[in-house]
Amino acid sequence: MKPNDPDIRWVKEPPMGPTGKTYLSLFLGGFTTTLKHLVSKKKTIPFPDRHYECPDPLIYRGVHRLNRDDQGRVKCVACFLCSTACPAYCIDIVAAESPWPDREKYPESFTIDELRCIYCGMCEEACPVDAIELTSLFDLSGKSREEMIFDKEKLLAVYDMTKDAEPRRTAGRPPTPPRDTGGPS
Amino acid sequence: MNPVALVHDYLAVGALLFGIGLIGLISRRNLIVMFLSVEIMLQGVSLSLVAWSRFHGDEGGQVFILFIIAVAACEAAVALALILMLSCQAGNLDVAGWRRLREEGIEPPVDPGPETLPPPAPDWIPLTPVGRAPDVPPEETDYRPYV
Amino acid sequence: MLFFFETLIKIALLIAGLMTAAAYLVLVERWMAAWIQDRVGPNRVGVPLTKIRLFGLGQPAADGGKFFFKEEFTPGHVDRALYFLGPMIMLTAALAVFAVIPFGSVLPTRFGVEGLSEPIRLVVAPGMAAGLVYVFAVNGLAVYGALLSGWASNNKYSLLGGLRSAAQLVSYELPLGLGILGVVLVAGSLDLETIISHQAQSGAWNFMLQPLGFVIFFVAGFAESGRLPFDLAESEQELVGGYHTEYSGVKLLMIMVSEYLHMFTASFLIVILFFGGWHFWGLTGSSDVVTWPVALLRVVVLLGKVLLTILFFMVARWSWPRFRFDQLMGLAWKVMLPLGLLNLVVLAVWMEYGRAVAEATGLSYLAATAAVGWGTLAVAWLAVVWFAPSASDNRPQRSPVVQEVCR
Amino acid sequence: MDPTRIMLLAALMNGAGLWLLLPQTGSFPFRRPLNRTLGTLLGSAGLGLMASQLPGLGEWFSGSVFWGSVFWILAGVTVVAAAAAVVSRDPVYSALWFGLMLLGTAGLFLFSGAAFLAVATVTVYAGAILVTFLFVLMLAQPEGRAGYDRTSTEALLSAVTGSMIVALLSIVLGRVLGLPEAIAISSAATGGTGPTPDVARLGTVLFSRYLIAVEVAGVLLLTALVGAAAILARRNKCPCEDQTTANQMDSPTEGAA
Amino acid sequence: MIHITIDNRPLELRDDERLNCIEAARRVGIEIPHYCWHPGLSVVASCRMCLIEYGMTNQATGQVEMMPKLVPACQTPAVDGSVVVTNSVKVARARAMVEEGLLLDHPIDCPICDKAGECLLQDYHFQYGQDERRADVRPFTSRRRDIGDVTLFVDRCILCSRCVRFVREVSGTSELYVSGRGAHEEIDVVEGFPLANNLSGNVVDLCPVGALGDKDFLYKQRVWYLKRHAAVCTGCSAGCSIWIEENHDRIYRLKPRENLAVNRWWICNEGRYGYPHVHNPERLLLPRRREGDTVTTPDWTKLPRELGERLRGAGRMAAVLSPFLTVEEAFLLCQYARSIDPEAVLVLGPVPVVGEDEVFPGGFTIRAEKCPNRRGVEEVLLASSGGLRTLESLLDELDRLPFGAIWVAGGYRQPWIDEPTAQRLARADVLVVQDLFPSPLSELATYALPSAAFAEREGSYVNYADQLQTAARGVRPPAGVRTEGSLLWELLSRERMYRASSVLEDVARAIGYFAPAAKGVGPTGIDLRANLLA
Repeated sequence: MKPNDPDIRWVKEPPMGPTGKTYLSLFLGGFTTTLKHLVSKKKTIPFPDRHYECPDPLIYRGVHRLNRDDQGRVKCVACFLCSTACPAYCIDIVAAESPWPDREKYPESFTIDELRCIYCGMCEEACPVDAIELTSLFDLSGKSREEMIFDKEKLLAVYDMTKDAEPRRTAGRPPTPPRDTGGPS
Repeated sequence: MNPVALVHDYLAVGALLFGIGLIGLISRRNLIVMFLSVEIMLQGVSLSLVAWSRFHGDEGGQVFILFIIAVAACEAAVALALILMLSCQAGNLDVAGWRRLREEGIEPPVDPGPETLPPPAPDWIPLTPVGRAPDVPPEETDYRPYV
Repeated sequence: MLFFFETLIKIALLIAGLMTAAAYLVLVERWMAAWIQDRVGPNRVGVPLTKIRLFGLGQPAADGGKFFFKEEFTPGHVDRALYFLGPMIMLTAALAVFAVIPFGSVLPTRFGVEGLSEPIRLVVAPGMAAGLVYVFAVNGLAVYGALLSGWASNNKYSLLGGLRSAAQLVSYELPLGLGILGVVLVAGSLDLETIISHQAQSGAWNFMLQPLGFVIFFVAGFAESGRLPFDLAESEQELVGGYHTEYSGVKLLMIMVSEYLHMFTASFLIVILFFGGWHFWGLTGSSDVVTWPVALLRVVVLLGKVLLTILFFMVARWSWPRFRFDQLMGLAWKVMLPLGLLNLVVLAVWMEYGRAVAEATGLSYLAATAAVGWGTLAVAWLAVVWFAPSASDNRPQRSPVVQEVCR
Repeated sequence: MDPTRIMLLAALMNGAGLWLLLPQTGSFPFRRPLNRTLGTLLGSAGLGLMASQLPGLGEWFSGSVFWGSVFWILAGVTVVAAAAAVVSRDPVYSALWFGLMLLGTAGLFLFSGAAFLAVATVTVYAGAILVTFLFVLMLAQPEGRAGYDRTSTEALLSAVTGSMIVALLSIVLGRVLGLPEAIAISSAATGGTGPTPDVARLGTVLFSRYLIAVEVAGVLLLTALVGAAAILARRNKCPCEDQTTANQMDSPTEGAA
Repeated sequence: MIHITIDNRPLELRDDERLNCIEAARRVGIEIPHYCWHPGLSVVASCRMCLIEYGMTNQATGQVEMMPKLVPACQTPAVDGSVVVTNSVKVARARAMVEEGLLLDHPIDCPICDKAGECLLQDYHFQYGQDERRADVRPFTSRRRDIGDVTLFVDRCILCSRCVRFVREVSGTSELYVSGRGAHEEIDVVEGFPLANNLSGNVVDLCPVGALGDKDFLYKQRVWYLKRHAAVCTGCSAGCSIWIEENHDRIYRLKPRENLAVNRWWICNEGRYGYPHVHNPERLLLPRRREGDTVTTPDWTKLPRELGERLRGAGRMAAVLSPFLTVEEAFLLCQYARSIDPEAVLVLGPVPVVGEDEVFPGGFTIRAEKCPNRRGVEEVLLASSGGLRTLESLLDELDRLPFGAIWVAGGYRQPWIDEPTAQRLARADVLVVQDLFPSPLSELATYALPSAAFAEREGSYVNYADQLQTAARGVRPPAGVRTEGSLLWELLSRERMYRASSVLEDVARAIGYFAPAAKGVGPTGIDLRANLLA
């Protein structure tokens, strides 16, 4: 961008008047704001005693889960779009031909390194079949690094744990039509 | 303490400071260290003045020291400005770099000069243990560490 | 010998008190910070191994323990001698200042000891004629701590942090001194005890008589103690942590305690020089001969005032944004230095001709002095407003008219 | 032995010690650790010898041990710090030793009753002058040791000159202060107690008897200030500064306007 | 001289050049999208993606007369006076309509389609297609049909018929045909005659969409993860140009690289699926030293010195150069052998020959000689020892008088030596064997050194027709394996890193046959015969 670009609109801040230049109102304004907050109600939640209730779990970005489809199988089609979108390179997928007649491809293994993850939600955005989602579980902890590398079973278990509290984002979408195995139509 | 003894001791300390400062002024080559040496000499003189002031029971000596401090402050200001100028032009604080400022017909000072010195040994900063590179022979780096 | 023991006891009391106060004021500061940010603050640490939380009063012990038991890491690239010397100089200088700062007035009794015929004066080095200059000298030494730890760390961020800090401290010593000079002129002494008793006897605290000097000293005191909005040395949110980037463990503790002690020093000086020290109207009296209750009351009043000042320091931290470094320097050299000189000149003239003028106008001398002082402040403030470079108002705009003007 | 000769010897030893300690080219006259050890030994021996010849040491043993030891500690710190400041290779260390020497001198001032001078010295020298020098040093040579800090010019000659002057002064001092007139003067004066440590009295004298001198000093300070500013104002001509950067910095705002 | 104007840009062609408008436009840097046209196949102009506005300059008047309708660029020859417009609104609309028509019933299953990322339908849709879909049908079936060597996803097909033309024109096997008519057209094979020929893999490359899936690559890896390296196939002496496509040092597929001088656009299945041996776990992965019955693993850092000392102390030396070596490695090995023993015997290793050359109607030939560099090694041997000797002659000589040291460079993909031969060679005091896989010889060797597979080394190969081509390194060798080149480089105590290109310059300076390579080798290689004729 050049400074003399005609498309740039230069905005000038309004000059400060003599009363403003005494800085008294600014000075007192800052002070009163501080004092107001000093005596106002505190918003801290004492964590282990009381838990945070996520007002909208759909927009919270916590631990991942792998959704199941209607028949309880993993919904993921192993398209690698989440691992491609992942800025932290924390998703590792091994794809294989699916054992089910209505699907072509499925993840033989699906691993997320939760320690490496930055919880940006890009995987969720990228997923074409809404198979990976971020839940509102935030108090993730473990005793070892290995424990924090979630494999497919663990991610599906997260889904089983949270599916009642947090429905799938696209619960309303019709299931994919069964695969046409006949000859030329 | 005996006043004469006391003033004697003070004067001796002052004389020592003066001598040390003189040696430093003559022999050191760093402009700032030379300046510090001058200040050491001034402090020696100040000590003598305090001693005499006490010996005579008169504030004159102390007042004189106040003036010395004032002069030192002026000196510091001007000298620092000059040193900054000079070091900015020469790129270092070496006084030997300014030997051309002598009068006509006077021999240049005999000086070993920095150029005759062996180059100083590189003062490598030791790495902290976590930052040390693994000890891999160079030809090994061509190969991946796993199959 | 008695004198010797008396001084030793005073020193021990003072250091113990200061260290405890520093520890607990850290807790108070954390509480204040939390409350201002609508949080609760540390409220967990109480009695160890029990569920008793005591509102978090055990936090200082835990903090201190953490500092002591943390790994004290010395980077391999530092200049070892100076790296160790830096924090020591800082802590020593910060503590040494308190030699001349009174923490009360006098204790009347002789404790049944024959040698203690004179009342005990509550200051480590009583009767130090050059008390205020001593404060300055020792404060000047504190600069070395920052400079040395920055340089010895052998790290460009630390070095620049040290230089930043040193430049700020050196610059603000001038307005600090100019703010004091007015008080010294009025009291006629550099001794802090004398200055307090002078205010107590006249009944008018100095901030009423010379508000300009007070403002200058107050601002410079903030800057000298390196607190927000003058914490350019650290600027923990924006710059790498300043000269103590490379420090950890006890050495870091020393640096931080000495920064806290600087705040105490500044608060004590503000209270003693401008808020009448231990004096409070109708409570503490003003004579040098006191009874036990009055003596204790004086200590309480002085410490209470100091505590209030410290609380103001803490609130100020969250109230105003930080200066830019050029603004900081400009404030010291272009605003406060001339104003300090103006204050000094006005006071000097007033000291010479004030009584005559007061008599001529029929006002009481104190009232006339106060009037002159506040007038000077008003004039100085207006001058600053007049000469200040045009600034722009970057507060959020509410009026649509202004929006239009913007375009 | 004759005290004069002892003084001479002590001064020579001091000079030799300093000469050994001064930064030298290569391994001259010996290898560096040996130089250091020998220099330290010689210098401290010289100092001890000199102290033994001063009348104060005897007084110390006879009189008040506490105050005497305070003086000797202060004097020792001062002299050793001064020597270290002169011989340090690293100029930053040099400046710091100089700072320690200042503290020692201030202590000596305080010891002789000049409290205001002591704090003034610390304030002005240590608080202002030395800090600015450290600024320059730290910014000019962040990596420390330059070649010119590792050599000295005419170290031997300067050491001889310095020690000769010290010897001369000490010997003359001993002679002069031993004269009966000196005793007489001292007893005629305040008896060695000196001026009372009163800042007010010093101020009164300063602004009455020496008013003109104070004014002159003030003018001198102002001149120095202006001079320093004038010298540094031309710094833009310095080749190491890139003048074009300043202009380039301004141009976008002009375009904006 | 033919003068053409394309989008107001002038272009001049030689009189003997016969280009269509797509190729002509490519000369000036304009890409005309196309599905059905392929330079190696006949023109059918069925996809209509390459429609352009076309006109002729009337030679008499100098006026440009445009054709009223759009014409397919692939079928329109660029003759003198042609005027081509590819950037008009009309052309853009035509492309968008074609794109929309193709996408009407193309399944949008890109996430699981292996072609996604290199799919022309995807790319053209983003470049030339419409922003929104106007049809209300959402195709979502992806019928799959096994048609032999490859998998057919029937609904993804856009009927460009490239594959059908390929099996008719290049491989000549004609398994594929288009069944049905109109909207019901599909690619199919006749019942009982699946697609099975040695070039069948090429139809996967030819397919512009994901309709034909490679069974070997299916669902293994997404194509955008793959990194490609220009290399040379070492399956036979044809020396086809290939791309090695790998990710994280694992080869996922090999693809043909266009090289009109060698393989045009094709490679055979043998070469295409000939990479798994690179990742075979049975490979020799560590150097081994055998002394008597004890086997130890020497340290690579100390091995070169030790080898040098042992070989120098052994006496007469012989070296067997396998035709799998690159030119540079063969040259360095000859130099090294000569530096140990100036009278060293240098022989060519066995040249594997399997069956007969397989020639396809389209001209593509799979050579029977299953090694990449017989010609190159022969020329190096000729230049270094004056004559060409085979392993048999060495064995004969070995029976008569013993050798102190024998260096055998292997690198064969198949078992290549039998037990008795190995026993005869092992009579030498020091036997150094470099090989890919364990063999009777490496079991007997004093030093068995692992060698690098073709994708792991850089260097140049000379094919049967004296075409010299260079190959870049595709993947790093496994830990414990050193390429022959870098080992020999260190044995010769040369400085810095081993770089094949600089060694090739030395070779070109030293050996006349290779002289044309001195000025550098382009991506299609250099014909060394030109030098011999001159």
